[in-house]
Amino acid sequence: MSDLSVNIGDLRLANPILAASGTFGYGSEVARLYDVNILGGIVTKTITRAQRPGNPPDRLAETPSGILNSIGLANVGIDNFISDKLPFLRSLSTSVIVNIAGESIDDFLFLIDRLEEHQGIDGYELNLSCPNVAGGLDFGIDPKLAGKIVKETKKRSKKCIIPKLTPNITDIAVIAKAVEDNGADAISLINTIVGMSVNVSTKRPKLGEIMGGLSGPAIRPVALAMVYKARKAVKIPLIGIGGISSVNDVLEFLITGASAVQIGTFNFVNPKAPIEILKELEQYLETNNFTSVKELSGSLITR
Amino acid sequence: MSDLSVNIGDLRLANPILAASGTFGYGSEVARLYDVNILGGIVTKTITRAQRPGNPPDRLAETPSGILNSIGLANVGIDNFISDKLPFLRSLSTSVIVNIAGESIDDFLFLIDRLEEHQGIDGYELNLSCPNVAGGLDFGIDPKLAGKIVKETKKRSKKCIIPKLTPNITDIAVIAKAVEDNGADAISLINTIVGMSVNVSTKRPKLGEIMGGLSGPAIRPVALAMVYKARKAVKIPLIGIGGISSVNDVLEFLITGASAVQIGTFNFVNPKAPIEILKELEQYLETNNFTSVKELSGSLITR
Amino acid sequence: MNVSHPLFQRSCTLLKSTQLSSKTYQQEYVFPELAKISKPGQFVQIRVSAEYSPLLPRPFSILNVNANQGTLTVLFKIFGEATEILSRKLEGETVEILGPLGNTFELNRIKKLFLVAGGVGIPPIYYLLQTIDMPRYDISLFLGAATKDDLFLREEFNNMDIEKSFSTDDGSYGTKTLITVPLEDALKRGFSSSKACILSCGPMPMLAEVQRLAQKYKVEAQLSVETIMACGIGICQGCVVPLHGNTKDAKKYTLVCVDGPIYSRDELIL
Amino acid sequence: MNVSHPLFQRSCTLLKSTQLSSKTYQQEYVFPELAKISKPGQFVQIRVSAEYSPLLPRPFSILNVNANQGTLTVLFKIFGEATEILSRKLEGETVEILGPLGNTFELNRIKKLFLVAGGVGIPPIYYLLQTIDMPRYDISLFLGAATKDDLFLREEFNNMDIEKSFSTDDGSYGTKTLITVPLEDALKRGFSSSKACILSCGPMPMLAEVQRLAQKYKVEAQLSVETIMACGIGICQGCVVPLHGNTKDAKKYTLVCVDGPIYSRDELIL
Ligand SMILES: Cc1cc2nc3c(=O)[nH]c(=O)nc-3n(C[C@H](O)[C@H](O)[C@H](O)COP(=O)(O)OP(=O)(O)OC[C@H]3O[C@@H](n4cnc5c(N)ncnc54)[C@H](O)[C@@H]3O)c2cc1C
Ligand SMILES: Cc1cc2nc3c(=O)[nH]c(=O)nc-3n(C[C@H](O)[C@H](O)[C@H](O)COP(=O)(O)OP(=O)(O)OC[C@H]3O[C@@H](n4cnc5c(N)ncnc54)[C@H](O)[C@@H]3O)c2cc1C
Ligand SMILES: Cc1cc2nc3c(=O)[nH]c(=O)nc-3n(C[C@H](O)[C@H](O)[C@H](O)COP(=O)(O)O)c2cc1C
Ligand SMILES: Cc1cc2nc3c(=O)[nH]c(=O)nc-3n(C[C@H](O)[C@H](O)[C@H](O)COP(=O)(O)O)c2cc1C
Ligand code: FES
Ligand code: FES
Repeated sequence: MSDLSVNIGDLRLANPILAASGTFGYGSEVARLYDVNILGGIVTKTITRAQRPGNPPDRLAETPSGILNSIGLANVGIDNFISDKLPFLRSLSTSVIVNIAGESIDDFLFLIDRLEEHQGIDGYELNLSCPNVAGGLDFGIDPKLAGKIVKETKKRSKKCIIPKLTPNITDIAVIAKAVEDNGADAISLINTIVGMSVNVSTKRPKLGEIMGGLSGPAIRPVALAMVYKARKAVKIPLIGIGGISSVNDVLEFLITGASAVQIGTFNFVNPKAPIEILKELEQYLETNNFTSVKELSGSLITR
Repeated sequence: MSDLSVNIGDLRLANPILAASGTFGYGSEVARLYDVNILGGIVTKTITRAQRPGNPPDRLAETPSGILNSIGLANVGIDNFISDKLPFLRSLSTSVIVNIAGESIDDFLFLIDRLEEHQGIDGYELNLSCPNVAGGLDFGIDPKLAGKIVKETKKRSKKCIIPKLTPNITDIAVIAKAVEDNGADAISLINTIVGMSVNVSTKRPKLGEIMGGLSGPAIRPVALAMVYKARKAVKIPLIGIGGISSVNDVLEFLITGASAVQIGTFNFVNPKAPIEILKELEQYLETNNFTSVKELSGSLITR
Repeated sequence: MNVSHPLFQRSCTLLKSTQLSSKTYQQEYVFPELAKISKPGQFVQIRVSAEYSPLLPRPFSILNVNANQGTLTVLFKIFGEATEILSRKLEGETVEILGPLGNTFELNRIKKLFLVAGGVGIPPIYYLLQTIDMPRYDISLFLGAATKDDLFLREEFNNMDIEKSFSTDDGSYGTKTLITVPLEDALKRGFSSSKACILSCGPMPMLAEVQRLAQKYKVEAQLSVETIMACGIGICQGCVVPLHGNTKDAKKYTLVCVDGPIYSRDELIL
Repeated sequence: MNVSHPLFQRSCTLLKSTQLSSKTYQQEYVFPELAKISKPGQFVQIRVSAEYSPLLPRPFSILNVNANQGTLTVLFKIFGEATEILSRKLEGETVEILGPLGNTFELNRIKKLFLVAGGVGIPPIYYLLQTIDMPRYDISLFLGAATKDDLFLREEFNNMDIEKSFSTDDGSYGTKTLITVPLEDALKRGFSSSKACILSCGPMPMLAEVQRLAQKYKVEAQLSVETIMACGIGICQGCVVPLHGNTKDAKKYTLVCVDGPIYSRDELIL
């Protein structure tokens, strides 16, 4: 049997297949269908300081090989998360990464402090695609701010700190470098790409919020290019996200330089996709005589 | 019959359906299949100062609902264009927009000056996605440079100057504003999105150049969102480009605020797509009692 | 949401596909696990193709199950790509189905049923009628649709020994009126408020009117709504409808796929 | 590129689909305009589906045409998604076909033909043999493939009154060797250089070896290559192969879809 484990900073994941934030609820929902401990890890829905009802409907629209969403970080808030959702997550043997977001650095620190009081959390993913209310723009597009959030959160926790980057940016390498320089243990990329769709018969946007985030196979080439660029810019582990639907897609990301991957939209298409893909990955490693999945990571031949 | 004509600055197009740069050659190729005068206009392959052989193969890869290309602005160069390609284009009654690119502002001006010596050109599309060799980055991501190119080219020609923007940018509104402020007659958007794909069995990138440009239906929601954002930022006409495959897609762009559209990748899928779509657009306007296609432009209802 | 509620996903063979009208199909699939436990009002998610287009599975109400034969039946109308592909499936082909999803109607203490269904809202009402002991209830059925073709299963309903009223927008079958008109007539005639309930399923405007009438005539109601869904199991937060009782700082929403699709009279802002 | 060369695109009905082996199909389509004018070596672009996946049409060599009946025949092997979908088309279904595309073989002044084909490179050679007056030429045919199943049309070739040599990588038919080995044996035996020509079509490594042998034995050659294509008509610049005679500042490429697919011996860097 090939070794499937991978290291993300000090965190050892049993395997490189994780469930992406916002596409796996709080873990318990999919536990009705299969044993989620099979996964390398679960990233929770983004948790914010206050409970958020999210955006008005419609929140979803299908596009060619993708979907648009404007969920608006609907979540139970930190208090309910700790009381209602964390107990189940804590009971799991798989790694649990809590994704957090805020409108200020203070929000991030508040959330980390609250979560640090509790057991059962293996790392934090920082959702930097949330708009910084003061500056008006995403944290994830300002290297100074992104770096600062990482630096400050690192001071509050010894656990893995994993900023998650937005693709809606001119040069992903700049942000990747900024978060690495400030102590990030790894980088997750990418979040959704800004998109829009119009219902021609009503002349209205299909999403209540007009614009939303594009995800699914359509964005896979974009995500892969960003992993490639980030791989050249930084040394810390990368977690590849974007349109993964099959073992072939996972291999594309690993070969390009990701240490692990997250499956997002495909959980909606086929909720068992992550465990089916994991089985195929195991078979691939066996058939191709890999001792460890780590050997694949960054094995891209460019000349 | 509804009026199909649209105005792009001083240029009156017979209808809003154009063929996009790099996906229609120099017009003569498709003329073998249908009368290209039916189109609202033809945008030529990007022309550069020197002939360019383009990038090493493979230059194409299919992705979900899209294609990646790394053609590398392969083109005959300005001299051959004028001697071999322009005569045919000049013979057409449809509008001819010559797309140009350079590695310096000087290149753009040189090209405009050469082309101004000749008849049969109705406007210029400035491909700002070409890397500026000195600065190393695309012209299209630097509002100052983009503005300057527009300002200088406007001085050399009375014809329509239409910068074409890249989507690989944090905020399209900033560039849109910069080119409007400097006198652009209209804006074309979007060019391709940076993407990549890996052949898992060879562990090599599918494109010889590693990364390439993603186009086709997969990027349509991204293009539409950029048209929406640009529409809010500027008053000049917009030409929508990205993944258009049907009359419904054309209507999405027009409703969102484009005055005209360009069809790119779909010329490869179905070379007759532009004229089939145009016919359907005519029918749509008739059925829905529009006197002019201009009424549709920007008719989006957002509340 | 009850996490322990059993849920199954499997590849299901199409046993029988029947075209009911130009755009309507009834299909019976093998799904024994589901057939044993599903309840009226619940739905399934069907992934019609292994390709990326359509990418998402689509929700369909359960029309009926046969627990002995282990089958599930759905009824659908061709709207767009997914339903078009589904309609072309041949007997013996398989599709991925996830279910049972959502909640069910509550008939505790109810004696008088006003069943109001429109268009693709007809299946859950049909399923309900298959599972209850009809003679124990006083049932008035109101079926509406745009046209005769969309009045699915009208023969089956006609054969039932209950009070019924049909209406179509174009008058091609039953009365040419909105179904809520005969409903209001019936409500005017009176009923025992404590034991009556309207169960309704159909397009949003119809449900909004049913809600208004139920409030006006002070009768309980259970309304089954449809929204655009991605996951069907509460993980995407996409399928929301606004709830009444909003606080001043933020609207509240409910997830139709797990907390619905059936809501009591006053819960939703329709 | 000859702009006046006629070109047609239309929806073509599948008349006859024959499975030749587990992965190989031969299909005859109605395409009268093409059947009248196409030439050996030319190809068509077939769009196998109206969906976005696969998005691009795929190139297939013309295997044969019947000008009287107005039909076009292609032969293909299932490689991936597009060829898989094509193989499942039923007689009576239609696909969009664009053609004829590309150039043709030039037989002026040639008397002695070495025909060398491998795998999916066999169709153009077959088409050529259907169109020429075979007795007027001295023909040696070399057919190679990975395995017997991929030695398409071997019966048809066997029935031709020409010299032939078959080989497979696994020895399941003919000699177990690369096809270029018997070719070299034949070239060694001698020929009239001014009147001989190798016509070859097949995978790149085979063509590279044929090029090497043709140069070594000083015989003319026409090599038909395959590349990834998008448009097939010269508008995307995607289908390039590098040309010999590069200047020092830049490589030069040729567009296989319009300038090829057939090139003379020394033109390409293979
Ligand atoms: C709980 C529930 C039960 C349903 N039961 C039935 C049923 O028994 N029979 C039946 O014919 N239809 C039923 N529907 C509606 C059915 O899901 C849609 O008709 C179907 O999704 C349309 O898919 P399409 O690709 O054919 O059309 P599309 O082209 O996708 O869309 C056509 C219409 O359906 C809507 N729609 C698209 N995707 C979804 C989605 N994922 N969920 C809901 N609506 C969507 C669109 O907004 C549009 O108005 C039900 C929907 C829900 C939510
Ligand atoms: C001029 C020419 C003539 C051809 N003639 C024949 C023929 O007569 N019979 C036959 O079976 N095959 C022929 N081919 C090859 C055929 O086009 C490919 O097998 C087909 O495109 C594979 O498509 P797919 O979706 O099934 O496989 P994919 O999964 O797309 O790819 C399988 C393989 O085909 C290659 N390929 C993919 N797309 C293209 C494309 N657009 N153009 C070329 N190669 C591609 C890929 O690189 C890969 O190696 C020809 C190719 C060319 C260029
Ligand atoms: C419905 C939906 C909700 C999402 N919610 C979140 C979220 O709360 N926090 C976050 O960091 N990313 C969120 N994402 C982004 C995904 O985690 C992922 O980065 C993105 O969808 C790309 O991956 P995919 O193509 O596999 O879906 C969400 C995506 C979708 C589709
Ligand atoms: C093969 C190919 C070549 C292209 N070449 C050019 C070019 O030379 N200049 C340019 O401005 N855009 C070029 N483009 C971009 C298109 O004009 C268009 O902006 C983009 O493809 C998005 O539209 P689409 O999705 O309809 O293809 C090219 C696109 C493709 C696919
Ligand atoms: S459909 Fe995903 S939460 Fe309801
Ligand atoms: S395939 Fe487009 S130029 Fe050859």
